[in-house]
Amino acid sequence: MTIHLLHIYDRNGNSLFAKEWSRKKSSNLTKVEEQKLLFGMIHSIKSFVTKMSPKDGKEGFISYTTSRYKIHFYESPTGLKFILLTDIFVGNIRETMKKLYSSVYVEFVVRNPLCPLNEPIRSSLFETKLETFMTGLSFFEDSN
Amino acid sequence: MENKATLTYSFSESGDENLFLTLSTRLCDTLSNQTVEWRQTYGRASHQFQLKVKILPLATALLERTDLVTRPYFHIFWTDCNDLDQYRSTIRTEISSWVNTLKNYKDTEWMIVVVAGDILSRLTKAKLPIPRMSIPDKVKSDFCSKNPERLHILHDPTKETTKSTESWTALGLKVANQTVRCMEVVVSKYEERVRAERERRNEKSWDFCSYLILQEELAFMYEMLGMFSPALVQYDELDAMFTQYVLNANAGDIAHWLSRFSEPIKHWHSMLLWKRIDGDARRSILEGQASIIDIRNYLFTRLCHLLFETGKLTEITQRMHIFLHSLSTEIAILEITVPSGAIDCWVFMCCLELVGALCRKSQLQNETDNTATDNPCFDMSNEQLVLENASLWNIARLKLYSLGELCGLMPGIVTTSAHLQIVVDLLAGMGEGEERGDVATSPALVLREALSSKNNFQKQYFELSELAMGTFKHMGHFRAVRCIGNDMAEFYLKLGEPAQAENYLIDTVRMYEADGWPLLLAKANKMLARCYKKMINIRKYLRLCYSLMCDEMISQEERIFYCDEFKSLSTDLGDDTLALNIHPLASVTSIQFIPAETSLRLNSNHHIVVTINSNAPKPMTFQSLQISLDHLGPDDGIEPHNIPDVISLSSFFSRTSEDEADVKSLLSRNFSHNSSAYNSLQPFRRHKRYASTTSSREFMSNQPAEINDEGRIDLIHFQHSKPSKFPASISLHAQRDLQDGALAWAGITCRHANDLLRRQDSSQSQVDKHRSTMSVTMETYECCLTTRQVTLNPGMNRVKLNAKTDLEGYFTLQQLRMSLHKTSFVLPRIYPLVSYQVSYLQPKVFMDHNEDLISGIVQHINIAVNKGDYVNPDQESNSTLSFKTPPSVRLLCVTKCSVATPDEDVSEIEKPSLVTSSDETSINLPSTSLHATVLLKIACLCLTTPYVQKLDVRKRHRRTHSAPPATFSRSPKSAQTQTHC
Amino acid sequence: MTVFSIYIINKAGGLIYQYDHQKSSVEMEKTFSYPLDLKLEAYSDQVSVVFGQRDGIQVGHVVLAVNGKQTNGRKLEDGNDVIETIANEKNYPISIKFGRPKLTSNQKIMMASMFHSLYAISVQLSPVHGSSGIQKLETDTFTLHCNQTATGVKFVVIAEPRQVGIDSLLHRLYLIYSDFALKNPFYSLEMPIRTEQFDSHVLSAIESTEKTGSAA
Amino acid sequence: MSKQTRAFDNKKLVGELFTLTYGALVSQLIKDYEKDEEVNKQLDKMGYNIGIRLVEDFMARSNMGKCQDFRETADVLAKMAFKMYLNITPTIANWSPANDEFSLMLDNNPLVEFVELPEDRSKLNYSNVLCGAVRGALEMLQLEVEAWFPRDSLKGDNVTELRIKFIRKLTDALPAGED
Amino acid sequence: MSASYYFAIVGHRDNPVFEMEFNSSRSSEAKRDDHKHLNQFIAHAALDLVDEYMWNTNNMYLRTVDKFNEWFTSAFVTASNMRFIMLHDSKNEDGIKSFFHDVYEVYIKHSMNPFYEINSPIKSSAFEKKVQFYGKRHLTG
Amino acid sequence: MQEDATNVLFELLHDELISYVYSNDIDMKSKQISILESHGFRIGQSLAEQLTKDSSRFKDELEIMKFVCRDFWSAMYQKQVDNLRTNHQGVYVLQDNCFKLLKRISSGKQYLEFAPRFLAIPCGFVRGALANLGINSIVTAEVISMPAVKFQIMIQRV
Repeated sequence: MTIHLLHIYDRNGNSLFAKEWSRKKSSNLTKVEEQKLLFGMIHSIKSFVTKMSPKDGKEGFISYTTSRYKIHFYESPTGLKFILLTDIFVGNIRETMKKLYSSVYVEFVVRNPLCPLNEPIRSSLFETKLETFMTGLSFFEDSN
Repeated sequence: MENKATLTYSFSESGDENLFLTLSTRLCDTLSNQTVEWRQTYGRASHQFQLKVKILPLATALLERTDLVTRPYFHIFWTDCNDLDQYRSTIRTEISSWVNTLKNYKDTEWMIVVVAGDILSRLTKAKLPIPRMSIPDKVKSDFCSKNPERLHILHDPTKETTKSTESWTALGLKVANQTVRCMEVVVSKYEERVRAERERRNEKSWDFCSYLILQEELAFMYEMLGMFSPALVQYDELDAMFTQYVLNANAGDIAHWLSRFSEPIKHWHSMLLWKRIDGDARRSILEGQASIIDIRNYLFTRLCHLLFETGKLTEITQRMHIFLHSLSTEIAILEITVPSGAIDCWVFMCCLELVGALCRKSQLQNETDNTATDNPCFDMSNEQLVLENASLWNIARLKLYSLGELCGLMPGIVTTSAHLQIVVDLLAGMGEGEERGDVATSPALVLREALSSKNNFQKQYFELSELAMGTFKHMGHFRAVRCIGNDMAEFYLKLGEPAQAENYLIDTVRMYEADGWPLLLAKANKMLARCYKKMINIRKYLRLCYSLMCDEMISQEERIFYCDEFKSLSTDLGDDTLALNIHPLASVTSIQFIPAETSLRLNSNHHIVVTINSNAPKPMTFQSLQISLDHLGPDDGIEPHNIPDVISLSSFFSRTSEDEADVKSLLSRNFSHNSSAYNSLQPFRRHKRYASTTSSREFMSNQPAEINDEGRIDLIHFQHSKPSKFPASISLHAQRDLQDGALAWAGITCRHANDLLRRQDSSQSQVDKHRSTMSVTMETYECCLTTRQVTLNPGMNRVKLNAKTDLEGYFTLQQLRMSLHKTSFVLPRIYPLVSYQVSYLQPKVFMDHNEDLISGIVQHINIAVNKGDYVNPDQESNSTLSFKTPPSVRLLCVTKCSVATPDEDVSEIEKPSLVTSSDETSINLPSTSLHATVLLKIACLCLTTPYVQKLDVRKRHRRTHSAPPATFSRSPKSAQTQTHC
Repeated sequence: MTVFSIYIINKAGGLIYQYDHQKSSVEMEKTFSYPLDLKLEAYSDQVSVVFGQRDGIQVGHVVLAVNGKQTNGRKLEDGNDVIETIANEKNYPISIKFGRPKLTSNQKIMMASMFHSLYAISVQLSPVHGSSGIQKLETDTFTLHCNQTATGVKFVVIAEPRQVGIDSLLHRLYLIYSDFALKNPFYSLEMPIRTEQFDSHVLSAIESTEKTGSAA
Repeated sequence: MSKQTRAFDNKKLVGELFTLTYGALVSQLIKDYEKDEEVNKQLDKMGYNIGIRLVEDFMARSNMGKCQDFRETADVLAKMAFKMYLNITPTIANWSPANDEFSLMLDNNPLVEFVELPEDRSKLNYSNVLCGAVRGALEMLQLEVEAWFPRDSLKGDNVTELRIKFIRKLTDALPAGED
Repeated sequence: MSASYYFAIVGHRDNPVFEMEFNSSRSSEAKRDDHKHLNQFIAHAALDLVDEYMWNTNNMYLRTVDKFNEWFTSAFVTASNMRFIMLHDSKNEDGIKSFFHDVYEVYIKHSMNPFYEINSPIKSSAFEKKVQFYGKRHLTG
Repeated sequence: MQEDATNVLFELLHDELISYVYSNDIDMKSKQISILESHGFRIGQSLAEQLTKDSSRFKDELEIMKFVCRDFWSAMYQKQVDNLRTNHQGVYVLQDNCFKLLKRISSGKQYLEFAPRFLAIPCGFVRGALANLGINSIVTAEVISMPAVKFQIMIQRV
């Protein structure tokens, strides 16, 4: 199994952090455009889902799968959006995403006074912690 | 009193007495080399000790004894008989009669010692001895069939054979144990008695004294056996018992026997520590003659003795305090009449007595120290010992002092016959100082001596003081030293030798200042003041009066007193003057410009009102109040406003070298034009607290402060605070070190750590620095604001001064001083910087008109005239404005004239008329208020063909020569005048 | 187990067939006393609950009727503004009917084209080569399955997450589409499908899926 | 004897550490601003900054979702947040009729455990940081509220009351260039 | 005889930080001032001995360290070397000891007040009340 | 397993205090560290008072130092100092290899230039505690690579 890339957005759609592990194809877009596009898509999926939903739900959008990859989505109650692209064999990893939020983001961004919230994350400590977190995941396997 | 237990011996007449004597003595030695154990009842600790005995021939007198110490505890019968027949014939009967006599007395233990061996052989050289039955067996069967250990066979005692030694030790053991057992029995019986007696203690007939004697016996007994702690216990019990009785008495139930003590006391002998037992005291107790003092004395003496024996010196000294304390209180409780001073005498003597004893003991110890001995080594280090002595001396000193007062021995007091009478009585009561041989002279004698005359008293008093002081100093107990010093100072003052007193007093003052005890400080200051007054040291006296009159710690009356002192003496400084810091007398809270304006016009009259809060106890009138100014002329270059940076108070106050630098550099920048500014900052530099809590507001800016709407500037007032030994806040710096471009390390450093750490905080130096803040450096008052005869009432005062405006330039208020005769109170620096500017405004003429003048039509020209600061030298004549126009241009008339005051209100006034002469037209300008602008509208007409006319205008004053004309075109241009300014 | 609805979207993103199988309409009417402790706001011409919830009324529900008068967008039948009416104390006690917003046919068409573009974007954003678009979209309330034919027609089934046999249903729908739409002479391509047969077959396919978990 | 570490009541100590640090903060502000109002404003501002970070930590610890109802909000605040961070559980009281305004009653406010206000600071709301914190935290959950202290035991009131008023629900701003 | 007490806290710089008197019986309001002065005088003089005793033990309670006329001086030294000093004219070890301990607690609390500067005189009326209270309870009560 | 929530609160407050002081007017640039330190000092005093409540008085300097490294440290940072060294001339060096207030900021040199401001208050803590236990000192700190810190205590010899 493979993790392709991770995106973190703040509630207003500013990209806070993006990291690629194994990426075969790149959309013919600039980083920024791509990040915008991705967020935009997620945003409209969210509203799409709420409209389409036949019942009242809490979480809403969880993930989608195409023939070759899968997008996992987690939004913290404070509106932070974590988007993880993996191959299609990764199942429901909601809990993992939560953990990513609580034990990596909160610990090393929120609690680092030098990391302003709502700005791209520059802390290398965060990156290392994230790396260890990801590489530690059962379904992480660097397929480069 | 002998401290050996008594044994007796008897022997068979036939025997050889000398032999028995030697045997007896030998027995003593044997015993004294053996340790026996004393098993106490009631689970009290058991004691090991050597039994020391003396062996006396048996006598009924001895047997009669009932006390514990001298009564015999064991009896021995010696016999060396080896001849059966002889035994049968005489010895048996002798023994039996002996036994019978003993039988008549209870608690007697005895033993028969048959000496055998060498003697036998010696005696039976002649006939062959085939004794069928040996004597011992006979004796045993006759007397000790029941308990055979009552018989002992001593084998050839005079030989040094193993056999003999064995039998000796055996004997020794037997005797020792038997004796001790016997003692145990006796003592426990006795204790029963004591207990029984104690039970009776609530009966009317019961009497403490006799009980004391009774229980004391136990103590003696133990002491005899070298068992000191149990002995001690006896006295403790007695002591406690007595105390309890007194307390009960306080609570209301007075024991019958106690009432005897309420009789007036006639004797106040000291307790005696140089003999083991104070016989007289004991006797008087026995006879029921003892006063409470005697009893206390006696008990304490005994306690001390035993404590000495056990080497518990510390305990003695501790008990001593309580001892002294409790007696006086007990006397109070029992309402016993004692001539005043008696107790003081007693305490005095007791103290010296103890000191003497302690010294003796410690010498004794020192002697024995080097040679290892069984002497109890004292639990008190010499240091402590010395200290204790000191405090005893100190007590003695205090008592002596009060005695001195009582007996009129103080300097400056005439000794009356009444005084003498008191002395006589006191002496009578404290007994002859008996001779003590080698031992130091008795306290009684010392005291007699001291009370005998003023000189002796004084000598004695100083001696004690010096002793105590010296010791305390040596022990580093400076507070104690100062206290004594203070008393001595008082004494010297009484003696009329203030010079002697001064240093003591200064020390005291410093101490209280350093430790920060305001109340005590005030008191000390008062004394020092007295001293200086006596010394007629006006300067110093004034200083003290000054600080005292502002001291809230003392009563209003006193403050007023010092205030008056100050006023009356401030004239007496001769030709030198005294500059004092305005704090604490008053604080200058604010400075106000009236009207609210800091850029003033030349000669305009402005006021500066200073608000002063006075702490003086009553209104004070000063000859003058002045504020020194620093003046920068307009051409003096430096624009004080644009001295850039900002410095922090802490750099003023903390003493760190680096900050010194700050200040200096600051000053060099800032006050370059003012040499004394640096000194003028001194007082602030003392101030720690401010530095301690750095906060934005406390950063000292060198920018002049802004006035508020009322034109007021509130001054920051730094009250002096006690210098702390170590700054609560130290300045630290973030530091980063680059190494080949990259950050090597980051951290926090302290640039002047060493300066901070090196500084030792001797309160002395601290205080000196603190005090020196009293003295201030004076500005030069060449340029200053002044007002005379200012009276400050306690509380808020507003003082009005005239701003100095007769000089152009930039003025900074620097220092404020109020003068009272030869003294002046100075606010060393006015902060924040208060300054104002005086400027001269040139007269100006503006003139404008819409177009180039077109010929043929009447047009208007507007002219604005501002006289600026120009003042017309002679008032009555007023200035004129004159125009120089080409002939073709004609000024017709003034169509409108109005005056605009600086604050923009325009009022129309009566139009002046034009005065036209051949070549120029002039207008008499209306006289207006200062700085007002005159607005004129003038109709004019030019005749020649239409082209632009230039015309000249010139403002000038009568008697002035016309200035070169300034042309005027469409864009109005001011015409400078040449008027004298 | 339920299949909620079917969408068929042509290659241009136009909705050519839609069928709601499960009429899941949550509605509740309640009488309130002043003041109303639910926060209402009007957006996308509906008045909906933005904050506060009580006895079944959830955030996101919309006002369907006030005192029996149906809402029509932000207005009531009688033309009064809904929010104003509710804000006005005089109208209390007031009975309001709340319910989940139902998709109007317009909205459905919008949704369809929206999904169409999402599908496209998901292709573009693929981190690997040759990826299709969204085939399965999971939420906590439903799962969306999509099968795009070679010809670019999208068959979309929206069902409960637990529903099985969707793939066969999708396949079945494709067959039905080709049989009863394409083969229908009167049916013009890319146009909405309106034939009885089609409906009935779709229905049966759905039902069998629900029952057996297979559409065959 | 401190030979080996004594087991301190750590929670208590950290609490005290916090309280003291806060004290230091306030005293600094008081040095910097003459006006109590200014100080209050600063405190509120700082509280806000704390709140917006704290809420993340809170969410990470408690598996809470977004609040959909104000009563729920009140409960979570009192029973979870205050308990978790200040170790107190204020009582919820004084609901407004529209249920959009309530009070937290702090019977023992750790912030003021040791504090005695100087006389000249009557207008100071010592604990104002709490208002800011609550405001900040809720804003991150898209709830705009007002918070203030109608009563404060430091000022002699018998209880400390923190009032919280719902203003409006915020909605995510759409990112630029979104259809 | 009425028991009377004088209590003082002495700061790190030997300066008085707090003082208070306790009297079981009607205290003679006369010569108050002079009397206050004497108390301070004794308390201050005792500091030498307090410092002396301090090093002999590491208990906080030092018992009676000094004696001046009818006054005993007991002392208590906190771990932070704040010195509590008590003058008393009658023995009451236990009372004084527990008084010291209770006041210590109060002092600690007070020293945590951010507006109080350590070693500066304590002016808080709340503090006074508490000390008063413990005085009543353990000494004059 | 999860640390005490109050810690978080303290840390956030601590950060606020810092950023407040640093946001303050320019006049104070050089003083910011000192200001923070003096706050730490005051807090340190109080805590020392509190923590020594039940301990008996300390006999010597070293005992006090140990107290600071063990009890005081663990009260503050839930861990003890990793290493205490002294030159026996009044200089002590406390080494904390994972200092609580830095461990979330960086591991290594990133943000190193900001490290001092997070050490000012802790320095004050120590100095305050010591001061209240009768030791006048100057406390400085040094970071080469976060989160390890060396605190140096220089004691005033009286």
